[in-house]
Amino acid sequence: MSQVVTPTAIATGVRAPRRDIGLKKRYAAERRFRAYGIAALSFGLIFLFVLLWSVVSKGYTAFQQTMITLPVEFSQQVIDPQNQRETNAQLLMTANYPILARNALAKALGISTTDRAKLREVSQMLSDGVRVQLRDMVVANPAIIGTTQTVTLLAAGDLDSAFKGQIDLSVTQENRKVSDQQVGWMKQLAEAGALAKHFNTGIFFNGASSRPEAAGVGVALIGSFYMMLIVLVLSLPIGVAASIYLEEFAPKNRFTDLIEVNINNLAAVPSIVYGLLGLAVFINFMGLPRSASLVGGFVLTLMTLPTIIIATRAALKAVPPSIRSAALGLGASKMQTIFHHVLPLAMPGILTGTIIGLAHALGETAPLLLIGMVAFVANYPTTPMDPSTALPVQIYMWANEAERAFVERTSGAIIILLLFLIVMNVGAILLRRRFERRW
Amino acid sequence: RDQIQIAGSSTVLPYAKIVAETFGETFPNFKTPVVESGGSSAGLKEFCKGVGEATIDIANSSRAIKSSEVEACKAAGVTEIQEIRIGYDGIVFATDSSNGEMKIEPKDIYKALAAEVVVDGKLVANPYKNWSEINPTLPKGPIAAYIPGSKHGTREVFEEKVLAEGCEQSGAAKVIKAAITDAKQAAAKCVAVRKDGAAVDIDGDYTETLARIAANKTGVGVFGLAFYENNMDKLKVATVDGVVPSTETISSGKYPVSRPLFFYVKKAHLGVIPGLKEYVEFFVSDAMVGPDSPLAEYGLVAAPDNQREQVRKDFAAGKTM
Amino acid sequence: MTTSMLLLITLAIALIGYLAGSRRASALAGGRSSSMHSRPGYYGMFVAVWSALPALLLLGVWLVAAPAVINSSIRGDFPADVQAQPQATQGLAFGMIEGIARGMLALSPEEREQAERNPADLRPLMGSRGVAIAGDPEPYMVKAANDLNSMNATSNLLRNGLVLIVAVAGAMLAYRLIAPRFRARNKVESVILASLVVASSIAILTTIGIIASMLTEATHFFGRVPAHEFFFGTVWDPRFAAAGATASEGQFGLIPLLLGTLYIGFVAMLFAVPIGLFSAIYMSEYASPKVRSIAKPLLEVLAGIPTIVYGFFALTTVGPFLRDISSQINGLATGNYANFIQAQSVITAGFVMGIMLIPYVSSLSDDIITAVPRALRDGSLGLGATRSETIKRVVLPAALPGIVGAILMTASRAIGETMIVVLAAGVAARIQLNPFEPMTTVTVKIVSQLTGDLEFTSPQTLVAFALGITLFVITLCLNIYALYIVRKYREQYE
Amino acid sequence: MNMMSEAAVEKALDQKMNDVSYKMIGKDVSVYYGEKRALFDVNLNVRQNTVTALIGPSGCGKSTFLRTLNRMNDTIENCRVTGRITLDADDIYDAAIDVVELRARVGMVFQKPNPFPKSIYENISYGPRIHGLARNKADMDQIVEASLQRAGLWNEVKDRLHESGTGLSGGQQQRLCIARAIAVSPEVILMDEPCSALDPIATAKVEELIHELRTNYTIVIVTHSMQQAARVSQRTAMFHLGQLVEENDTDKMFTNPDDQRTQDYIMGRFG
Amino acid sequence: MNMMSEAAVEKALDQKMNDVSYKMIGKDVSVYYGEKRALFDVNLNVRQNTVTALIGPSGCGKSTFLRTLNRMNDTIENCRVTGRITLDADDIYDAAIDVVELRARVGMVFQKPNPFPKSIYENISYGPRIHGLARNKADMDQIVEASLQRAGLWNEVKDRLHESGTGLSGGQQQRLCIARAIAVSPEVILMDEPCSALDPIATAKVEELIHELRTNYTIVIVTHSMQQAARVSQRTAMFHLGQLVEENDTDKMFTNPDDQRTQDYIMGRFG
Ligand SMILES: Nc1ncnc2c1ncn2[C@@H]1O[C@H](COP(=O)(O)OP(=O)(O)OP(=O)(O)O)[C@@H](O)[C@H]1O
Ligand SMILES: Nc1ncnc2c1ncn2[C@@H]1O[C@H](COP(=O)(O)OP(=O)(O)OP(=O)(O)O)[C@@H](O)[C@H]1O
Ligand SMILES: [Mg+2]
Ligand SMILES: [Mg+2]
Repeated sequence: MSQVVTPTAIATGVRAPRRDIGLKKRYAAERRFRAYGIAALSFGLIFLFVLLWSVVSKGYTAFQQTMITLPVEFSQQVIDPQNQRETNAQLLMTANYPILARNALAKALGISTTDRAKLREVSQMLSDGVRVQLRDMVVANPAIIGTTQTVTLLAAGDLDSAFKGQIDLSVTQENRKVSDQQVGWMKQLAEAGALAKHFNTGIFFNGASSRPEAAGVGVALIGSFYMMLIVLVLSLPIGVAASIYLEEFAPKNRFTDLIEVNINNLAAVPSIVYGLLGLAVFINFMGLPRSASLVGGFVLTLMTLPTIIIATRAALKAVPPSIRSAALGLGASKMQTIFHHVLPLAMPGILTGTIIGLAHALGETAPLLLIGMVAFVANYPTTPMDPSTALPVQIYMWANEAERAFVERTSGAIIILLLFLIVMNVGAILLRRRFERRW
Repeated sequence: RDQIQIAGSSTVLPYAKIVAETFGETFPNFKTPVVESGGSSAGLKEFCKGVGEATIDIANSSRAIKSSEVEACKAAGVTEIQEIRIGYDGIVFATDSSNGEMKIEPKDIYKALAAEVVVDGKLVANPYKNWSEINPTLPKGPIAAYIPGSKHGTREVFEEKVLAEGCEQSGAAKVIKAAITDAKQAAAKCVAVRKDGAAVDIDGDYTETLARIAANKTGVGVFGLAFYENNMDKLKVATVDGVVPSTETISSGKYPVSRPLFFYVKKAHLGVIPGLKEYVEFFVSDAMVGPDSPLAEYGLVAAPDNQREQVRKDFAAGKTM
Repeated sequence: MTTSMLLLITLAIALIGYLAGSRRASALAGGRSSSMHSRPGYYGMFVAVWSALPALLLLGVWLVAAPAVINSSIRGDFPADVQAQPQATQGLAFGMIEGIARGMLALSPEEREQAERNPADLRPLMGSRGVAIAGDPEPYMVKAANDLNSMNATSNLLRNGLVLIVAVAGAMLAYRLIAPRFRARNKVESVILASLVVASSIAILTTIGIIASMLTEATHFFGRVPAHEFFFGTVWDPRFAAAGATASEGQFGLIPLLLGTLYIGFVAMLFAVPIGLFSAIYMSEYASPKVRSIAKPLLEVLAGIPTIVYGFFALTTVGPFLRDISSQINGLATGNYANFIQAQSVITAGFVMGIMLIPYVSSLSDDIITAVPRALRDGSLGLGATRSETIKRVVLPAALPGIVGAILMTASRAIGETMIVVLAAGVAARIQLNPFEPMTTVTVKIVSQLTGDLEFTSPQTLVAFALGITLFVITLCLNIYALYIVRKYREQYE
Repeated sequence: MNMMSEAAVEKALDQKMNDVSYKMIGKDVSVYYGEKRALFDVNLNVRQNTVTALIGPSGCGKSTFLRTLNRMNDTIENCRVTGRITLDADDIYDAAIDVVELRARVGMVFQKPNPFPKSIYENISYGPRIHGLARNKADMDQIVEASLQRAGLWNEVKDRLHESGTGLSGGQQQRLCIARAIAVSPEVILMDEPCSALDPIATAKVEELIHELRTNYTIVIVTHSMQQAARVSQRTAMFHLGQLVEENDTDKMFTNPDDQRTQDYIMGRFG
Repeated sequence: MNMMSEAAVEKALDQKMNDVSYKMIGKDVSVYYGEKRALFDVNLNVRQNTVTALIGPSGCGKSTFLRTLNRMNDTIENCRVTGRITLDADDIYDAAIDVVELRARVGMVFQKPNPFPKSIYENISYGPRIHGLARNKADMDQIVEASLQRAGLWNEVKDRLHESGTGLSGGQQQRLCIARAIAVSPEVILMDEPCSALDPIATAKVEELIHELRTNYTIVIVTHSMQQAARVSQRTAMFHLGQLVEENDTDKMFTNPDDQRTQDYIMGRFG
């Protein structure tokens, strides 16, 4: 076209007509996409809160324990009638201490010491743990024999449940563990101020016990602590080292493909199989002791490794090659390039893997089953070689207990586990935040 | 090693725990034994690994050791095994406490749960949908029974003492025997459980059964007596053949569904592992397993006096299997 | 000198070696470190490695070998009648000797002499020192215990001497090698590389260990039950054989378990992957840093809740809820208030497991997405793409390898999960396709067969091992396939 | 595109320039990166169908200003823009404005080539696809080919359209990015040193492209080459230390600048 | 550095050039990217204390050749190099050679600026630190300052040494990379279009730097600007389609090239 165009024609011509680029639809899609994101995130968080709520609402009562404060007469008559404690060291250990507590309680309730039937019911109100409590007092200070001391004693688990309103008192007496008589006494004592709820320190520090009121997660906490320490100390360096080798050094061939697939596959191995492995390798072959947190730590390390390796490899892959070229071009060795530049950039991913891996390891029971850590352990472990349990194990075992009082304690133990989890991960989370950078 | 190591049945575990704890308190110079859970099978397997410090001392079991296991033990050097029978575990049927009184007979259970029942003299796939079709005292609503999974020792007892019995009572056994000549297979048929979802296997513990009943009020669950006694306010127990389950009725043999509980001791470890002998003696003493003992209070059905005495004698005499 | 003391001293020698090596390298460089091949620190590390590594290896070998040697030597000296006893009994006797030996060390010389003369006194004597002896020792045991103590002492002395000599010799040798053209960095790096290889080989060893720990038992199983019945059987009922079936004690059909595993895993992924991925996208691309820094760790708590808690949550809350909802829906639709969702069902298990798996997808994907360089986003935004288009078409494809890794790991976890399935979907092995009905998985059966009350020599228990190995092989195949897919769609940025 | 004779266009454009119509107007534009201020009250108008060159020493704020024109600064976390910028009289920083549409209308070629880690074909087709500019595969093929042709890359890559864009040489990547930008036919094209990695012939080709595009589009180009600025632009703006020193007709600028600093810079006397 | 008068240096260098001493010798160098061959039997020698310019159209293999000289090609997955390249008579592709040492001796500035996502200071100090070139902090500060000065970046960044290197403008990033490379004082410096994003003044500064460096170092530079090649280099090599077309004294090359293609390219007649 050679026709001359007027300036105005050009003016309109170049003012390109607004194209339809489907904005409305695309914005709807954008909003939808964003909404999906919000929905997904809220969904996850809501469920977290529902879960936490269901645990906390059931479990917070576990941090209180009903106790009875009584003046207890350490009667020479009962403890050491023949006055032989100088000569017979065993005597103070084996004396019939529960009688002391029972008598004290009976006295407080105004029950004659000859009413055998009632005394029986009275003694059921106190925990069997009073034996050890009173014994320890006497052994520590034999001088209190013959005196009267005010002692705060654990109430029996059933009474504790009744006092917290967890036993349905409307059913007939025969169908529950506490009798109407006992409930009456309980109310009487509560009014007098002798029976009250106290903060339950025992749940944190006591070892396992078949008596709910005296049971605690002390041993499990230590066991979990040892195991997590071992898992962290072993799996993080090993996992990162393995990932670095596989991602940065290993020749890309069938064999390394096989290793890669194999590691992915290890993540799919049911955790109990790691228990079988631990039993075969660490206990039967290497001769390490059963029920030891050392073995548990090793087993959980093996279980955690794939998680850390997969996360680390993904993070290493995501580091742009230009960073590697830059460092290599300056004469940094490959090792230096990786440790100085690539690894710090991959750190958030590595830490995520660690956080998730450790969280998984902390909550895992099944592999511990076969190496003997799902067990009743009353004594504190002093080293990782001693028998101990772990928090999830304690939860698992309490969840299977018949007594009502264990129900709230199970939830209480879960709360403790979650607190442990949070404390354990806080460091990693803060560290991860420091390493995160956009560029 | 200065600590006794025990592994095995989760049914025996609560009793073993109580004994272990009391043992630790009563004998302060011995450490409290470690009691592992993990099932009779796993416990016996560890038990039969061999003799020595690295192996466990006691295996708890909710069933008697099988001859093949004794063989395996022998092969590994565990030649001397002492069997200790600690008492009985009662198995009860219970439903949510909101239901009415329940009276059942084995044949009711059989009809409700068998894979095939006899209707008009013929074996047909179980047609029953509601409890009321079988027995009006049972909960009103669709049949749902929570029975121990096949991994549990209790299942065997349930099959033998309830299903097989019910099979007999209801007359199905005759029809089955008529149809199938092989006695073993006929017996198996008698105890086969329906698989349409009415009978639910529970591989977990009784707490799971309890939770399931709480979620489904018309369900009937199978529990251990001890567990039931701890949750009486939530559960309503069923009479079997008119007998209410209790320690008395079970130990007297009136209540039919129960089983013995055991533990096995490695004789070679006696006198080597500190406290082992004392532990066993403590366990079998009347203070622990007698009718008035803490274990009985928890729900263990004490063995008759003479049986307990026999157990103590056998142990003292070092009687092995 | 205790082992830990020896360890400390060896490390101290290595440290000294490090310092000396660096100093020497600095001195050789004479201020111009470019005349040296490597930085002085590398020379130092070279010396340290040469001093510590062989010494520690020696120590390790010694710690393993010496007790074995001593053990056999002591046992060799047992009286003939004891030697005639079975090995296990001898082992127990040896254990007792070790106890006595330990006790001996706690005694004073006079007491020891007295004890040797009078073995009967030994037990109470040692008991008073807090050393428990199993039974009354026989005379030969006291002597053996003394031998044991002296042998241990000699062995320790020898060990300490040798380890220290090796440490010092290694350090000196390495020190003498220091020269300007000596490639210390390469040497040190090859040691690091070797340790990286060792670390990766742990994965291989784990695999070998897993297979080995299951193989013998699995073969026992296949010795009792024909393989075809296991692999192609459609009924899982390990206690009973159907009428007319083979003689083996039950039916061990793998198919229903496998289907259940895949089905429940699939449903779980159906919940976890979209929720996790969208959470990750939202956190990394839309949310403010503050929201992200709170939401991400919170989601990670989901991964740390013990699975039994999820299980009970499913059992007491989710399952009944779905059941009741379904009966309401059914009632409103048809007037018949019967539930079509069972309290235990594939969907319950999948749903609850999906919640647990959210952080596995979300956290890792979030990291990977964040690592995608800004230039790519800018490129897309600059063309007039909306944010979501940029994410869908540029960012996600670039982050795909990492995300797929995360998803694979999630799937793995789904397959390996037990407790949730037991409580949420039950243990009934069935072949069916309705997601509202119960099913069960391979792992559930592995656990329950392993931990049951059944005879441990029976196929009912042994089948757990066969299941374990089979699952291992199947997931391996799935992973190989996944790798193949990932390779095909890989996009490398820059 | 336009079928007019070249001379006619030239004339029409010149006439147009007299009654000056502004495509984009920047008023008191300041940009801050966190605390740091990178632009100081820049008043710069971009004329329609004109090539405006931005020159100035490295780090003076050229890219920053360019990025304000299509709000690419939004993506930088701590970046803040004040002042007013309009496109066809709409304030582009207005809440009502649609960034996506804005960016579709104001395209950009970045200083560092940033091809997507996709095939060459997908790199080009990406924009047209999201904006729905191609009705079918043939359409798209045609757009891809035309864009690559115009960016002078077609011959080099026509056999490897389905290989990754990241495997190209530096200059090829840059041309790929140019092709990618023009494939969506924006109204305004912002080019940040489009020829920096190009050899003279490729440069000439791109300059020719710019020349050709000018008939229909408005172009803002950052360049370090005075020669290039002189060759391709009608207006030139000179930045220094975040300030707009002078904006003028290119001819005037290079022969008789108003500002001493411009003079000095062009003569190569400071920097 | 060198204290001789400039004239003396010039003379010494000229003398030197007569008895030609080669720093690097490339013989039959071919490079393959997977199936694709990017270089065809290139024979090119790099003279000591000389600036060698590589020119040629985009995509002809200049960067590829440059990268073979310090084995940066090793890092590209499917890249394969054949032929022989020596540095001071050592075959650099020999197994016995230490790549790291090689790269410390043969430094490189990349075509796309790639600063580390660390502070500016750390970007520069990284090289000296790993090579132990600074005895203490003061030393290091001095190296950092000197390098930035020489790259002409000091004034712009001296107040923000501890801010991220990725927050710099394109040209600043490029100068940062130059500073980073010279901070380790390699014997040979490979520069891939070091001035592509630089304004004329910064370019002049870099050229001055090159000139200055030549007394002690050997430099190979890829450039698209014929003028720049003419200004800074003594030898020029012309590539085309992966082949070395001609290598010659720069003067001769730009006045009277042996090869017709060189002539055409310099005249801007093909590409
Ligand atoms: N990683 C790679 N994979 C495949 N091909 C590549 C790769 N890098 C470069 N090439 C190809 O090799 C040829 C030479 O590339 P090279 O980067 O050496 O070009 P150049 O001369 O530096 O060009 P420019 O001036 O554009 O940077 C080009 O055709 C390019 O597409
Ligand atoms: N993301 C950022 N954060 C902080 N400061 C920045 C950022 N981007 C640029 N700057 C600074 O803003 C100033 C202007 O940068 P700009 O990129 O606009 O320069 P330019 O004129 O494009 O330079 P060049 O020609 O080198 O590309 C420079 O001092 C630069 O360091
Ligand atoms: Mg710029
Ligand atoms: Mg190049």
